[in-house]
Amino acid sequence: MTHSTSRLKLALLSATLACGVALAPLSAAVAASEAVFVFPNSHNGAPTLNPVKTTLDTLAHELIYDRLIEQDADQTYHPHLAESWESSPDGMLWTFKLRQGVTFHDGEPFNAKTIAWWIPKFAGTDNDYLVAAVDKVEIVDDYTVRFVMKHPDANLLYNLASGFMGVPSPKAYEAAGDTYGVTVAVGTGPYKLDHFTTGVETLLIRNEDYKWGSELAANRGKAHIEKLLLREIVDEAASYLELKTGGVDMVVDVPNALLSQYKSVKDVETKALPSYGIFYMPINTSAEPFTDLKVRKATALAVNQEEIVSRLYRGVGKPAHTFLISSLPESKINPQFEIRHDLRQANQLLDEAGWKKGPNGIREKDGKPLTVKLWTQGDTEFKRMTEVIQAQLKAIGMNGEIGVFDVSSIRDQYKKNQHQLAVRSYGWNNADILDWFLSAERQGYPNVSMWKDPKGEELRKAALTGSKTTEERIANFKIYHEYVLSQYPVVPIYEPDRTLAYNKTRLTVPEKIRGPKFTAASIIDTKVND
Amino acid sequence: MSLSLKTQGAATLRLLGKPFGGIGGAICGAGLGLFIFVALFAPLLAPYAYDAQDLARIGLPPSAENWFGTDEFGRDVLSRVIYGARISLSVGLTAVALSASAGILIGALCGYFGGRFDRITMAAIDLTWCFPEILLALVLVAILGPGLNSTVIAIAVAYLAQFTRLTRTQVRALKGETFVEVSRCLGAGHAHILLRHLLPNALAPVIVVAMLTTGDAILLEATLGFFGMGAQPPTPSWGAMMSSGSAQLFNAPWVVIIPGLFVALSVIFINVYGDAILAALDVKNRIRRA
Amino acid sequence: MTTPILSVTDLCKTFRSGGGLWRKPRQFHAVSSVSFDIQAGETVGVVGESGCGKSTLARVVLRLMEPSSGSIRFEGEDIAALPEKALRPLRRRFQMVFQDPYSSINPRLTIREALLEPFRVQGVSLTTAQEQDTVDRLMAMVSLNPVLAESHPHHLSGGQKQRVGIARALALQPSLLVLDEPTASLDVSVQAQVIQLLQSLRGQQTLTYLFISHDLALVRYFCDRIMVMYLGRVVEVMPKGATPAHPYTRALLESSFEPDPTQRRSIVRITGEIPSGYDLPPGCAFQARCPKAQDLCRQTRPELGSVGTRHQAACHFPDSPLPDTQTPRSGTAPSQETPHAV
Amino acid sequence: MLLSVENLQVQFGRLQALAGVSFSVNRGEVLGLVGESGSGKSLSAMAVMGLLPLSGGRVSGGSIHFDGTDLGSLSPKAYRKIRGGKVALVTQNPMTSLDPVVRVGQQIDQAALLHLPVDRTEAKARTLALMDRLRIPNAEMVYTLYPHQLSGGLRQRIVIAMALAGEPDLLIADEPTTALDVTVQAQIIQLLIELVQERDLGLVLITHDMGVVARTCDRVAVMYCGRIVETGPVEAIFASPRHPYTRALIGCIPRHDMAPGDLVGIPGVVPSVAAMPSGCRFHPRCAQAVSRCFTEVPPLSAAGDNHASACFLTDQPGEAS
Amino acid sequence: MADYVLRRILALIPVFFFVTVVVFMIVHLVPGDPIDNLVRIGVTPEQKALIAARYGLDQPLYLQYWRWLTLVLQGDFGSAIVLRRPVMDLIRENIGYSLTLGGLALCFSALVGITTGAIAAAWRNTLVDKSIMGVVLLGSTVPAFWLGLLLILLFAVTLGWLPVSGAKHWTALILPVVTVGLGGMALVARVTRVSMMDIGRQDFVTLLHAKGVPAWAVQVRHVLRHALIPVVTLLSLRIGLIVGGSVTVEYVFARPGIGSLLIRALGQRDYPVVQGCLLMLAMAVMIGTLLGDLVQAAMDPRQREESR
Repeated sequence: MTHSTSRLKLALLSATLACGVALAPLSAAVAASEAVFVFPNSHNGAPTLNPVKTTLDTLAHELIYDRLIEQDADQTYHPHLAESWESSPDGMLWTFKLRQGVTFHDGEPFNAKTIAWWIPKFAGTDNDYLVAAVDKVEIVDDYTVRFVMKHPDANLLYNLASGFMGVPSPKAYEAAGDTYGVTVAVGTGPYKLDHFTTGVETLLIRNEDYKWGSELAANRGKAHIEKLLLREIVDEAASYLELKTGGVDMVVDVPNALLSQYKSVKDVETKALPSYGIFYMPINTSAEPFTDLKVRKATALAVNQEEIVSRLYRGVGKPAHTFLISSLPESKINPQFEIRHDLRQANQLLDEAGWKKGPNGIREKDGKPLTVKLWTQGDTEFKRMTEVIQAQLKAIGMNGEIGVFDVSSIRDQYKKNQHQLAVRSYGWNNADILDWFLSAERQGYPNVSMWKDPKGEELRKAALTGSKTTEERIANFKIYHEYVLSQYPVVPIYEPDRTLAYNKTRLTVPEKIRGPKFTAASIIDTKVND
Repeated sequence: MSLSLKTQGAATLRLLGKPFGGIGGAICGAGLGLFIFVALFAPLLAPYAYDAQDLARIGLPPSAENWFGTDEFGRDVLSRVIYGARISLSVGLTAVALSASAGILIGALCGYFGGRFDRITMAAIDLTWCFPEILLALVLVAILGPGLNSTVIAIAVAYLAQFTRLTRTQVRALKGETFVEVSRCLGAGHAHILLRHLLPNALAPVIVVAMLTTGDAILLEATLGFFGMGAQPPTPSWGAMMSSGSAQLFNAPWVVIIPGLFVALSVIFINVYGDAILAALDVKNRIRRA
Repeated sequence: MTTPILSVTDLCKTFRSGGGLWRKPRQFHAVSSVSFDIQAGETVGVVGESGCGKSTLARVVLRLMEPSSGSIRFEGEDIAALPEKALRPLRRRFQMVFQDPYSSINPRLTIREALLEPFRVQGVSLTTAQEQDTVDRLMAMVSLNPVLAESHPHHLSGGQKQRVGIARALALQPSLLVLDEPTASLDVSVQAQVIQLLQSLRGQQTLTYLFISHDLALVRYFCDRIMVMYLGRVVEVMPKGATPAHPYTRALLESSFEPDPTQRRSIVRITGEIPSGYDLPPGCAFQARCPKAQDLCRQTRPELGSVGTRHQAACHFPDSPLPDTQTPRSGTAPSQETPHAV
Repeated sequence: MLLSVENLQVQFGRLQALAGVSFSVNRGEVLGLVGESGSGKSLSAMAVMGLLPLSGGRVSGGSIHFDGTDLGSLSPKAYRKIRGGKVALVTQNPMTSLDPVVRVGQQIDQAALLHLPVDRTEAKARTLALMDRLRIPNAEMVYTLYPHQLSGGLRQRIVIAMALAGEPDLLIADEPTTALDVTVQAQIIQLLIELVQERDLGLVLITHDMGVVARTCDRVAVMYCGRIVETGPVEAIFASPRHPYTRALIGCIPRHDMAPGDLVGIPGVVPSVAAMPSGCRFHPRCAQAVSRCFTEVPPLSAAGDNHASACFLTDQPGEAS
Repeated sequence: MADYVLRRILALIPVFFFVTVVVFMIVHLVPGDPIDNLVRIGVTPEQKALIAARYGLDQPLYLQYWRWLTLVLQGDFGSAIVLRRPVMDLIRENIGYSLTLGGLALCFSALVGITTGAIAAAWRNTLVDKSIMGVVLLGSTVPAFWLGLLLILLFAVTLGWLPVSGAKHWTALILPVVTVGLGGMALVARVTRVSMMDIGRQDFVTLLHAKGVPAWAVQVRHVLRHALIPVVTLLSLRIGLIVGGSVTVEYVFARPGIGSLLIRALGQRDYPVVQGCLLMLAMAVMIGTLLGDLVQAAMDPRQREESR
C-alpha cells in the first residue's frame, strides 16, 4: 500500500478515537429537600388524577387530596377533613362536622358547600357505588353536612376513607372539565401537582399552606420534603438498581422476591407495611373434575402455604388460610374452616372421588389422566408462585399445565369459561371483596370460580345489604366467609407483606407507618437528611 | 487477468460479507454441532431434571454440584440450559423452516409469474415490514394465545417478508438467465422451469439466509421469552430463563448471564458458520464466472 | 418454388416503457415490419449494431417473445398466434444458440444432464443405455471430450460451453437453428473454432441457419445471404459477395477492420451513434448519420427496393451495386439457393 | 525512448504472471500489444501505471523507464504525480470506467486540477475545449451530465478526455474499443490516431484484435502467457509473421477474401497462471511444435529489421493465411 | 425530482388504507376487552354494557372501523378508552422520547458503524479488520435486553458512572443509545466494509488511481461515498425500529416511549391507542423508506433516472 493509504488509515483511526466517548463519572444528584420515590408497581399507568372518575387511586392521589376520614392500619377510623361524625341509630342519617380553615391549592375555601357539590358528582361514574346509599347531602351550616341515606350502609365510613374520596376543588374541577385530573388536579392535600405523565412520572410540590394534617401524622403542618418526584418503573430490577445506585430515594412496595436483595444493600432500610391483599387460587367449580367438591377440597389441601412462605419468600409475609387479609375482623373465623395443607387427606379424597394413581404418579379416572390447566398472568410474582403450586399439585398426582397470559387475554379466557385452575391476587382491605369475586352475578369474571351456590347467594346478600351496623356486617360476612371456604371455590395461598425500602442516608421515615398503606400521613413525617 | 473479479451473486448476499472463514468457520461449525448434539441428547446429558425444584437451595452460586448454580426455585441452571438448547434451537429452526418454506413458495410464484398477482401479494407481505419484528411478534402471540406454537408462528410471520422478497428477487434474476430461455426454447413448461432451473438455483442463498436468520429467530424467541411470551413454565427456553431471572440479576447473576451467553454463542456460531458457507458459495460463483 | 422453411411477414415487436400517472407510456419499436423467407439449407445472416433489433427479431421468430403483429410461418404453419401449449411440441424443430455461453447452462446440472434436458422436456423417454449413447454422440458431434459429460459447467471454458450449447440445440435434430451472436463473448481464437464447427455441422446434416451478429466481416464470411438491420428495420438484403448499396452497410464495412496493414490509418467517415428507438423522426432512420442525406431522406422513409440480383436496399440514393471486386478466391454460393422475393 | 520496459516480471504471491516482458514506445508512435485474454497485456499496463498493488500484484524484476526516469525508484507520491499527468490510462469498459455519481465534466476537471497549475474555471475551460476536440457534441450540456446519461461512445470519449486532461506524453489504451459497436469503434480508433499525431503522444494500444492492430499500429508486440513472443513493425508482422501464435491470431480474423473453411481458430485454451506449460508456453496449442519446444524456452531472436520472434522455427517464415 | 416525490407520496395512499385495515383487524383479533381495564372489579355486567356502548364497542366491527377511519382522516386518532385522553396527546407525549433515543441510536449506528466499517475495509483481512468485525459480530448477536442489563450492571451499578434508568438527565441516554444502536452499528459496519471492498474493485476506482488521485481521496471521496448508498437504505429501513422497536430497551431502562405506550395499551386492550401507535409506526416506516429513497436519489443520479 502506498503512503497515502496510510494517511487515510491514520485519519480514520483518529476519527474513531474521537468518537469513543471518554465516559466521565456522572451522577444524577438530587438537591437537598427533594426526593424521588418509585411508585408501587400496582399504581403504574394510572391515567388520571381525578379522584371521582379514576378506578386506580395512587400515591399521588393521596398526596394531592385529603379525605374526610382516615383509616389506620388496624382498620380504625380517624378524623381528617371531618372533625367528627355521628349516625342515627337506624343508620339513615349521618352528620359530619367539617374542619375549618382548610383551603384548596387554588385558594378556594373548603366547606359544607364543597361536600354538597362533591357527593352528587359520583352519580354515573365507576365509583358511584361508594356513595350509592347516600340519597342527598344537606347543608346544616357552613361546616356541618348531613347525609340522608336511601338505606343503611355499614360500609360508609370505609368508603369515605378510601382513596377515591379525596375532595377536589369544585372551581378547578368544573373549569377543567374532561381534562381535570390530567393537566390539573387541585385538592387540599400536602402536595400540589406540578406535572404528570402517565406511565412516566408525577412531580409534586409541597403545599406551603398546609396545616391540617390528620392525627395519623406527627407533623400536622407542611411536609418536610419540598419536591417529590414519583417515578413509575415497570421493571422490578430497575427499581432495585435505582435505589441501590442512589437514583431514587425510596421504593414503595418492594416485591417480596427481591426483599433479601434490598436488605443486603448497605444504605437501604426496609420497613414493613400492613398487608393489603391475598394471593389465591380460584377453582373453576363449573369445570370437570372440579364440579366434585372432593376434588376441589383435595386440590385446596394440596397447597402448602407454609412452604411457599418459608421457602419461596424466605419467611416474608404470612401464609393465607382464609380469603381475607388477617387485619380484617371478618377473617377471624372458626379455625375449622381455614384451608390448611393436608397431603394425606387430599390423597384420600381423590381416591374416594375415583381418581387412582397411575403409573407415572399422575392420577387417572376412566382412563383420563388428572391433567388440568393451571393459568396465571405474566408478572414474575405470579409465574413464580404458579410454578411452585404446579410442583405441589404434583404431590397429589395432579398434573397442572401452566399457561401464562397477559391480563386482558386471561380475563377473556375466564369469560369464555376456558379455565380450570388459576393463580390470582387481589389487594383490598374490606370483606366486600367476597361479594366481588364470588357473586353469582359476576360469573366468569371477576367470579373466576364460576361459583353459583344458592346458599352462598343468600348469605352474600344478607352480609352485603342486610347489615345495618358495622358489627352486624362483620358477623354476617364471617358466616358468608366460612361458607365460602367450606365449598372450596378458592384456595387462599399467601398474604404478602408489603415493604418499603429507602435510602437511610437520604431519608428519615417515621418509626411506625400508619394507615392501611404508605400514604400522605407517613410522607409528611418523612424527612430528607442533610 | 481481469482486475474486477465480479461475482454476480445476489447483492443482498454480498452485503453480508465474510470477514471470517477457514478456521473460524470450522470452529463455529463444530460449536453449532455440539449445541445440536446437546439439544438432541438433553435427557442424557442433563445432570438433573429441568423442573426439579428444591426450595431449600434457591439461588446458589455455581458449585461442583451445580456447575451453573441454581435458580429462584432451586433448579439446576445447567440442566435447564441444556434443555433450553432444545427449546431455543428447535423454536428457531422450526420458525425459520416454516417461514422460509412459505416465503420460497410465495416468492417463487410471485417472481416467476409477476404481474398483478405479484404486486398484490407482495404489497400484502411487505406490510409486515411496516412493524418492527418484536412488536409484530408480540401482537401475534397475543392473538394466538401463549405457547410455543404461537411463538413459532409469530416468528415465522415476522421473517416471512424477508424470505419471500429474497426468493422473488432470486427467481426474477434467474428468469433472465440464458439457461431459462434455453429451457423455454426447448419447449419446457412452467413447472419444469420452476422446479428444475429456478428453485434449485434460487435456493442456495435462501438457505444460507435462512441459516443466518435462525440466529435472529433465537434472539427474537429470547426477547419474547423475556416478555413472558413463548415457552410456558417450567419449560426452559433461554429467553424465558433470562426473563424469570432478570429480577435476580444482582444477587444471582448467573441465572441471567449464562442463558444470555448461550444465546449469544449460538447466534455467533450460526452467523460465522453461515458466513463460511456463504464464502464457499461465493468462491464457486467466482470460478463459474472467471 | 419450394416452401421456405421460415417465412416471416410484416413482423413487428413493440415494447412499452415508462408511463405513469400523467405520462403515456413510450413505445419502443424494436422490430418494425420485417419480412423475409429462408429456404431450407440456407444460411442467412442478420447484422447490425446493438439496439438494431436483431436479437429481438430472433426471439420473436422463435416465439420466445410474443410478436406484436405479423405472421411467422414455419414449414408452412403459422406459429405467430399458436397458443404456447400447442407450440411446445413444435419447438423441437427450431432451436436457438444463445450469445452468452457462461449462463446458458444451469450451473447445478452436469453437462450430461444439460444435454439430456431436450429429451426430458419433449417427453422422449430414453433408457440408460440410450442416454449414454445420446450423450456420447452429441459430445462427439461438437468435438468435446466425453469425459467432460460428468462435469459442471464452471469447469468448462467459454468455447466448450458454447459447444455444449450447440449440441443441446441440435439434440432433437431441428431443421432451423437460430444463432444469436454465438461467438460474441468468446476470444477471437475461440470464435474461429466455433465458426468452424458450425460450418462442419452444416456440411454433415441438413441445417438451416439464421445467424445473428454485429460483425459484418464474419457474416460476410459465414452466410449466404445478409440482412442488415438498422433501428428495427431491414435496410439491405444482399447475397454473399455483393457490394453494399446502402450507405449504412458501407459504413459498417468500412468500420470492420481486416488484418491488412495496407489500410492503416485510412479515414473512417461514419459519425455519431445509433439513436434510441424512441420517437423516431420521419424519413430515413439513418439520415442523421448519412453523408449523402438530402431533404427527401428527411421526409420520406425509403422502402426496400431491388438494386441488383437478389439484392435490395432501403435507400433513396443507393450506391450502384457494382460487381464485387473482392470476390472470394475460392468457394461458391450454395447451389440449393433459389431466387425469391423478400 | 519515451517508455522502455525491460525484462518486466510481475508476481501475484508466488505465481509469476509476467515472465520478462520488454517493449518500448516513442513519441508519435503507436505500439500494439496483442494477445488473447490472459496473455498479460493488461498486467503490463497496470505495471507501467504502478497500479499493481490494487490487485495484489508486485513488480518482481526488470525495469520501467519513462522519459529517462526509472519509475521503480520513485516514491509513491512522485509516482502519483506522473500517473494521470505524464502517463495516462484509457480503460476497457466505458460503462464502468466513470464514477457514476459525479458529473462527467468534473471528472475530466479533476485530472487537470491534480496535475496542472490551473484553477477551477481554467480547468473547466480546458475540459470544454478538450470535449470539443474529441467531437463531443454540445459539450456545455454534456459537461453537466452523469455517465449513465451518455451513450457508450460518448462515455469512451469522456474517458479519453480524462486521460488527456493532464497533458500526458504517453497514453496507455487498454482495449479501448472492445465494448463498443463497430461504427463507434472505428470513430474512437480514428480519434486516437489523430491525437497521437496532433500531440506527438506515445500510445500503447492493448488489444486482442489483429484487425485493429493492422489499422492503427506502427509496431506490434505479440504476447502470450506473460511473454512477448514476437515483436516488429506492423508491416513485417502481417507480411511475414514468424511465430506460429502470431500467424494463428491473424488467421482468426475473417477477411473478405477467405473461402469457407479458411477461418481457423487456435485449438485449446490459454493455460492458467497456476499451470504454465514448460518450455515454449505455446507448445500445447502449436501444430508445429517439436520436442525442443517442450523443454526449452525459445529466446526472442532477431528475424529481420527490428523484427524478433521467440520461436525455434523462426528461420522458416510462414505466410499469413 | 418533485414529480418523483409526489408520485411516491401518492403511491403511499393505497398502502395507507391497506395498513389501516390491517392495523384495525389485528387489534381487534387480540382477545380481551378494554372495559375490564377501565372499570373497577365490582361493576355489574349491565354497567359494563353501558360503558361499552358509550365507546361504541357494541357496534359491528366495520362500523367501528369506519368511524375510526373517518377520524384518522381528519387527523384525529380518537380518544383512549382506558387512558381517557386523546390518543394524539399520548403519542405526542411519548414520541419525543422515542425519537431522541432512536435518533441518537441511529446516529450512533451510522457514525460508529461507518467509521469502523471503513477502517476494517482499509485494513482488510488484517488483525485490525478481524478484531473490529469480531466485536461487531458480538454486537449483533446478543439480545438487546440482556446487553442492557449487563451494561447497567457494569456502568451503573459497579462503576456508578451512569444512571440506571429514567429519562431525566442526558446521561441516562447513553446506555440505552448504545444498547439500541449496537445492533444497527454492527449491520452498518458490515455493509460499509463489504460495499467499500466491492466498490474498490470497480473499474472506475482503478481509473481514479490512474488519474493520480491520492489514495485517501479515492477511498473517502469516491469509494466511501458509493458505499454509503446501501447504508442509507439500511438505515432508512430501521426507522420503524427506532420509533417503536426499542421497546425491550425502554422496558429495561424504564424509559417512556411509543413502544412502551403501545405495549401498555396492548395489555389493556386500549384499542384506539394501539391502533394509533401501530399506524404511526407504519407511517414512520413508510416515510422512512421514502426518505431513504429520496436521499439515495440525491446521492445517486442513476436512481433519479430510474424513477423517472
